Amino acid sequence: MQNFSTILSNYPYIIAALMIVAGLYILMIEQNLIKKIIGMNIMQGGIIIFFVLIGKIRDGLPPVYNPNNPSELLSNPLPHVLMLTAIVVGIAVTAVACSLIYIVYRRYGTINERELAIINKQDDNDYIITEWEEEDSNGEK
Amino acid sequence: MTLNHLILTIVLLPVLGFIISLRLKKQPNIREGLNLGIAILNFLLSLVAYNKFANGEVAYFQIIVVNSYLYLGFYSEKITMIFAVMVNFLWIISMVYTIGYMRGNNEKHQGRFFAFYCLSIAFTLGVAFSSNLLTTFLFYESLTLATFPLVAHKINAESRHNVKVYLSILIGTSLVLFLPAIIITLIYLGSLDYTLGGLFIRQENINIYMVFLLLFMFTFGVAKTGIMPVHKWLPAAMVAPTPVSALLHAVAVVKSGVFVFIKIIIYIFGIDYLSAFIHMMFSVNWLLVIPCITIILASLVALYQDNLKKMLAYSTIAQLSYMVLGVLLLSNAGIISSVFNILAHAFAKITLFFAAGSIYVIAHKDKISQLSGIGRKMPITMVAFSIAALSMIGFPLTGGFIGKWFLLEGIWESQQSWVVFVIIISTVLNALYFLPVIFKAFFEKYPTEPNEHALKKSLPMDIAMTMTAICVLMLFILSDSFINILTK
Amino acid sequence: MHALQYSFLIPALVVIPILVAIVLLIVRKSYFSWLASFLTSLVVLIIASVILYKSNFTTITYNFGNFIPPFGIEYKMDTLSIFFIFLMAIVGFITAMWSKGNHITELGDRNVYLYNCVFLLYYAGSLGIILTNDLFNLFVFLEISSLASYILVAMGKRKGSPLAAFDALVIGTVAASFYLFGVGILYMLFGTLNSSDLILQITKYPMTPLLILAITLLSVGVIIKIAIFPVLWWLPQTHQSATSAMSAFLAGISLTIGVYMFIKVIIMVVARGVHVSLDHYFELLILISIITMFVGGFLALKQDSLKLLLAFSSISQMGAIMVGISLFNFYGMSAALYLLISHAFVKTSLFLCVGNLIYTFGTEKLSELRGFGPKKPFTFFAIIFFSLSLAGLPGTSLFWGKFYLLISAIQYNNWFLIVAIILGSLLTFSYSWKIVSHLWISESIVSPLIVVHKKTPLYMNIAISLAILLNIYLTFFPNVIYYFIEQIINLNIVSQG
Amino acid sequence: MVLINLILPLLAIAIGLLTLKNKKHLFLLAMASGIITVIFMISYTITDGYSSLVFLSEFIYPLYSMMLLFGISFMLGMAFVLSQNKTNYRELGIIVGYFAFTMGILFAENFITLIIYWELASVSGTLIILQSNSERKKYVALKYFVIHSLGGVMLIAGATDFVRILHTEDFPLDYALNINNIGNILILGGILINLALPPFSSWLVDGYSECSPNASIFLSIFTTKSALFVLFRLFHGAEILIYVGIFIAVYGLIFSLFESSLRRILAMSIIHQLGIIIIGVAAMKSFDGFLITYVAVSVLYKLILFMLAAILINKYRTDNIYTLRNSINLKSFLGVALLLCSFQAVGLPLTGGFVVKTYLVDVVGSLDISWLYYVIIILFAGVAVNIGIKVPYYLINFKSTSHKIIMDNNFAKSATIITTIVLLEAIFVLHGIQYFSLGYILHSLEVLAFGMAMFILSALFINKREEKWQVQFNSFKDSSLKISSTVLQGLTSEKPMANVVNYYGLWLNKVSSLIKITTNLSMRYMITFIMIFTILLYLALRFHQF
Repeated sequence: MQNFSTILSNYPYIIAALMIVAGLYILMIEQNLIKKIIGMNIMQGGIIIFFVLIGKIRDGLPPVYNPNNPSELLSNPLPHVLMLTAIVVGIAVTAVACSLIYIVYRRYGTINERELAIINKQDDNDYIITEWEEEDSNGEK
Repeated sequence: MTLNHLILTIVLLPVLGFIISLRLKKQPNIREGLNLGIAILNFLLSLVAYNKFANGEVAYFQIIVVNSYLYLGFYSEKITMIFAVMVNFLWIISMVYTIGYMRGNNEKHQGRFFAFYCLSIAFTLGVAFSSNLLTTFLFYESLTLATFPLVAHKINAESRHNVKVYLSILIGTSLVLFLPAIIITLIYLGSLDYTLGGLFIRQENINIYMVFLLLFMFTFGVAKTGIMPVHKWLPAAMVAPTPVSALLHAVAVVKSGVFVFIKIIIYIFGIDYLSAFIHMMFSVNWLLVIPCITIILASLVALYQDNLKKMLAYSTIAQLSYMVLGVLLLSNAGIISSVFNILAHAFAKITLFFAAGSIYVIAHKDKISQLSGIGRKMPITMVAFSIAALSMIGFPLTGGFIGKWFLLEGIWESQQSWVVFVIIISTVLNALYFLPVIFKAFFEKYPTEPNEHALKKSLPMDIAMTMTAICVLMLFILSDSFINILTK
Repeated sequence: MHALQYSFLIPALVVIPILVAIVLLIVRKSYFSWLASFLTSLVVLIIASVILYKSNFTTITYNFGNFIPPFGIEYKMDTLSIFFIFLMAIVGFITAMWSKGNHITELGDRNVYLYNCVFLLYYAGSLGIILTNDLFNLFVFLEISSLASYILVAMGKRKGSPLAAFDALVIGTVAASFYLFGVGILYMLFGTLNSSDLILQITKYPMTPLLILAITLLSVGVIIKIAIFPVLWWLPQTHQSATSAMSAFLAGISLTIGVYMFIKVIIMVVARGVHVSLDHYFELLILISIITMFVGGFLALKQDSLKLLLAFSSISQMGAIMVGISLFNFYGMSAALYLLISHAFVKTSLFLCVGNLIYTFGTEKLSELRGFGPKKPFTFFAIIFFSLSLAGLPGTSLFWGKFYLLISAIQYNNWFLIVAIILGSLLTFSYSWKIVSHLWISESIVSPLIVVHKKTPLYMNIAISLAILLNIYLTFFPNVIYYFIEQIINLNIVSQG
Repeated sequence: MVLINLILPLLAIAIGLLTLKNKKHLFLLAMASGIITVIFMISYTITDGYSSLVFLSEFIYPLYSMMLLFGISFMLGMAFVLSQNKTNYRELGIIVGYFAFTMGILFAENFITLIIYWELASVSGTLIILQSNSERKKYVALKYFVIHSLGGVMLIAGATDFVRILHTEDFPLDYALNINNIGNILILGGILINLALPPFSSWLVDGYSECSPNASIFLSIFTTKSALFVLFRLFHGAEILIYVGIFIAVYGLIFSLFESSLRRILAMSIIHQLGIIIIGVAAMKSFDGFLITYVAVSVLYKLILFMLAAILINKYRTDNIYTLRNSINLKSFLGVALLLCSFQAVGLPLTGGFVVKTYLVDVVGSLDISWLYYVIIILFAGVAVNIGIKVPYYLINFKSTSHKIIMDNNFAKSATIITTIVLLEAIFVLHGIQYFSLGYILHSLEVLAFGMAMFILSALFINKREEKWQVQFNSFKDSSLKISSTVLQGLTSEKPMANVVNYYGLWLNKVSSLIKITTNLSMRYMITFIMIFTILLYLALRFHQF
């Protein structure tokens, strides 16, 4: 019974781990590229929750410095700050991924991974695209 | 009729056969009948000589004497007696087979063939009974010359080339290596007689290189044992008609080579002297490497031969090296195994060649690839063939098994355990090149051509084959009697 | 005080390229963007040589905003990082110089400024990784450089390049999140992110399953970047679809950064910190890297397109380097570092020659490029020279690396390993000989080669000749580099025999 | 030197082969001669002359139970085969001879008898395989005979060394040899070849899947189990057998996951179980016989499975699991039999398998090697996967409509299967009681869990790609065989050096083309590889505490 109580006491870590595993599972199973990105975000969310959990010190006050009684117990602000940059990185990655998917859709016409593999296999995937110019001017093929 | 006279008559009777068959060129039936009679008589005489020798009588006499150590002489010795009995017994069977073969194949010059056939038997017996190196050398050389016309029987371009190869190797090695070796032994050791403990023990100041030189010259001089570099003559001799390759190149000629080699090792060098000599130098007995290489390479090459007789020739080379290996092990179990192997291999190989001959005569096939389904058409031939093949592999119920058993015991006795793996590999290789032939013969469909005429049966051939196959089986069951004689 | 004067140079290495990148975004001229990127790579080279000359093998640190290490981010420049900075500066300089001609053929002239801007971001990110001593900061720079590399790969001419970029992106982010998760656990256990401070904390801590989980996550995140056997499938596509200039830079830098991270995080922090022997862990790594050597080699043999062949060959070389590192003795580490530097130079120059071929003949397929010797003598000679040194002929730089690797394997006296290394180098010889035999010996069967651009621009040839000189220097004077490596190993990595 | 007991089985084979006019009488004659020889062997000890055939006369418990096992399974197999409507009497004649020879192996007291019966058994085995009508039978029979002759020769080599040292060929029933000189190692090698040591195990897999269904029932019992008994007698307690056993078991486990034909899976799982029993032999200090009950259990439920395979093959003319998909519906007699048999394999409580498995785990536990416990768990899970889960999962059609169990019309066939199951239960009743405790039940559930995990992993990855992978693997195997034979031919030809160079190129090309398929993996596999890689690293770090 002993380890059951420890599980009860730190359930948030379990949730964070579950989110990471869920993200990975979606990445593995999903064929649609957009759903892959969603999976990736869930995974990063899991890690961010894990980091935030580290900062919390039991019955510690929110980390605002109160000059008149400096000896208060404050929970640690550093993980929150780190997670700010991690969230920014997450957004940048999602942005780049979405633009990549858009280009893939325009070139192949589908974003289902299995169909993409079939198309890639059919035509010689070293097919060098030549129409650089008109792709940029009016934004679509 | 003392043992001396018996031995003399045994050696000379085939010469009588030679004269008769030359004279009676025209009447084939009488000639073959007489020859068969001589063969049977000779066998009976050798049996009598055998049990005379068994209960203690010893024979030693000289025919032509030059001086005290240069003479032609015969003597009786246990390996010789066994060898003589075997040769005579097989002579009868091959005589029966040759009659059937000649009739079936209606060959030309049958008179000449039979004459030289008996002459080579005479010379083989001469080699068997010779009491010193000089007589052995003389009979050994004349044996090669006697078999020359048999190999060149069918005069066509291919046989001419092969005969050239056959003669050049056999005569070349014996003149270049065997004769000088005899001369050196004469000068160095003073005598050529086969003495029990070997000649080297009495000499003290023999330098090592001389012993090595002699060893080298004898092993490669006696080319008839089919050691690797000088083995090319045996496949070349396959161009001869099958009875020749059956009796001579499977039994008489080749075995006499091995026989001579055994006598040289035992009675010239001496087992204990040689083993002491080898172990003084290095722990591994390097002499064994030559036969081991021959065994492995010959079986490998035999694996890829499509011509049936060529494959049998290469397997003979491999089996001969078993006997040479047995002797070079320098342990008494090894000697017993090599002598017993002579018997077992003789009977098995002669059956194989008989079968090959009958397939050639009756079904006109000599390629292994053409052999599919022949087992059903010629059951007796193929059953004999498979029994002999199993004996070559060393399958328990056949003579080969006992030979292999003693060979392994000899190996363990001489503490050269690395040779065991060579034997294991060669057995697997034997199985790999004999079994496909058997499986192809029995378990594949016979290609039925449109104008298929029933294959005619030839009684004498079948009798010969069944007798030798039964001997192969009997060798396993009665092996105790042979072993007891040898161990005495 | 003496050290302080130039300690501000360290962050300059990262800040200058980022600033120039922002300027390029505003000024959208293509020629100006190439000039700017070339000059920044020159400046970085100068700064690196100044630091190398001034520091002569002492470590220099720079604290951002004067926060003392456990709290503030600290940049540290010890002998190991100066070695990698110098390697990257040279490679960057050569590729930047060469990339001018490449823009015309492989990049629509509208994207040139975008290419150069992102190239500089990638360059800054990679330099940042090597400089920082703070694990989380390492994660941030890792993200910057890999994001930039995905964009550059997506800009390649192949139809499949965005898809390849997407695959690389997903795998890259998975690796980065594993790494971040590991750093999180370490922070939870020890409260510090600074690597030198972390070593002291780890020694006081027993080997609990949580610490094991952290180490595993860190090493997986890092090894995915090195593209070892089970996780190598994202790399070949990226090398094939990027423009030749970018794939040259990628080949030279991206895997080298992976190796640097491995050494920094695993060897210098964990292996020295943790007092329990990690030999089972390293034995597993040796086994996997041997498998990489063979899988990379065999796949390289089968490829027709030169870029894919070189990509797989760098994977198999990475296998060899990882064997050296995880052997964990003096010779092993020096062999790995030596192999690393010579492989980076040879691979980058080979990709530059491939870029030349694409520039003149428009194709990189071996079957179409048979026997092009007489048409382009200079590039032909360069390719033969580089593929021979890739093959590791005795005397060339790669040979010395393999030589030390063999010595360390003998010292480790594991016979299976020695045989594997010899077979591996035999395999390397086979696929580099494939390049030589295709381009030189066999006469051209396919339709005669159509020449797209007659004359290759001058600076392309200058860049390649510079690379040839570099390699010759490396082959004939290995002891200079060897001395450098000795300093590194004695100072940082306590070689456990 | 009386050779009666040799001549009679030979007579049986000869008659079986020639099959003169009336087949039924001839078969009965062969049957009678076979059984007479067996009785003759048991009751008669001939000790005279040099190469005499000597048989153990005194009854010892393991020998008795082994003979009992052989006798019963022979009777069951014969009853099943005779209950089929058309039987090939020539084949049955040879099988009788085969049974007689394997009994000879059991009873041999000295090496010469052992070797003679050993080779005769291999000859009769080849002849049985040659009776089948598959087109590869000639190649398989050749491989069978060659590998067995290799084993035989190694045995002879070892035996001669044994005889030379001890000056007697007899080896008393429980004479344990120790692996210090080459001779004993050769004997061990010869026996292991007959026990399907992996490099030489293809004879078992090909042999049992190419021979006719009826013959595969008998072959599966006798060859390996008789060799196993000899291993008991000579090498019980040898420490090296643990590693050999693990190697064989793991080989069997892995390759049986990839097989798609029913009989090949069964053959591979026979190899797998041989490995486990060999580990048991290594753990068995004294020559007690309980390990033979494990052999009995595995023989009996294999018997049912091979009978099942025979029924299916006769009915559907195909051996492939995927084409035979849910060919037996759950409610039918066969379905129930198969399920019961798979429970035995998994070793659920209340079955014979459970008893024997726990006994074996105890015996192996007594060796107090810490990591061996985990290895045994995984190996037993392997057994559970192959027979317990994979075969019923594919063959049984669980959504069968009929609500009551339909008895098979051919009474003899179902009677044999019922008797085997009753026998299996009998073993549980006789020995099971003392093992029926909570700990052991939990342990068997743990094995089942491992088995399920292993099956899902293999099903996830293997069954879809498996056709292509197997085709690729076979083509690679065949081509490498062809290449090796051309290499040998080239080397023994005139210009060997020129051949060596282009063989290297050929081989390199072949290997890299095999790997070529995996240049661009889809994302799913990349992520799964990463997961596996992390688990491996974690284990590597965790492992050092062992």
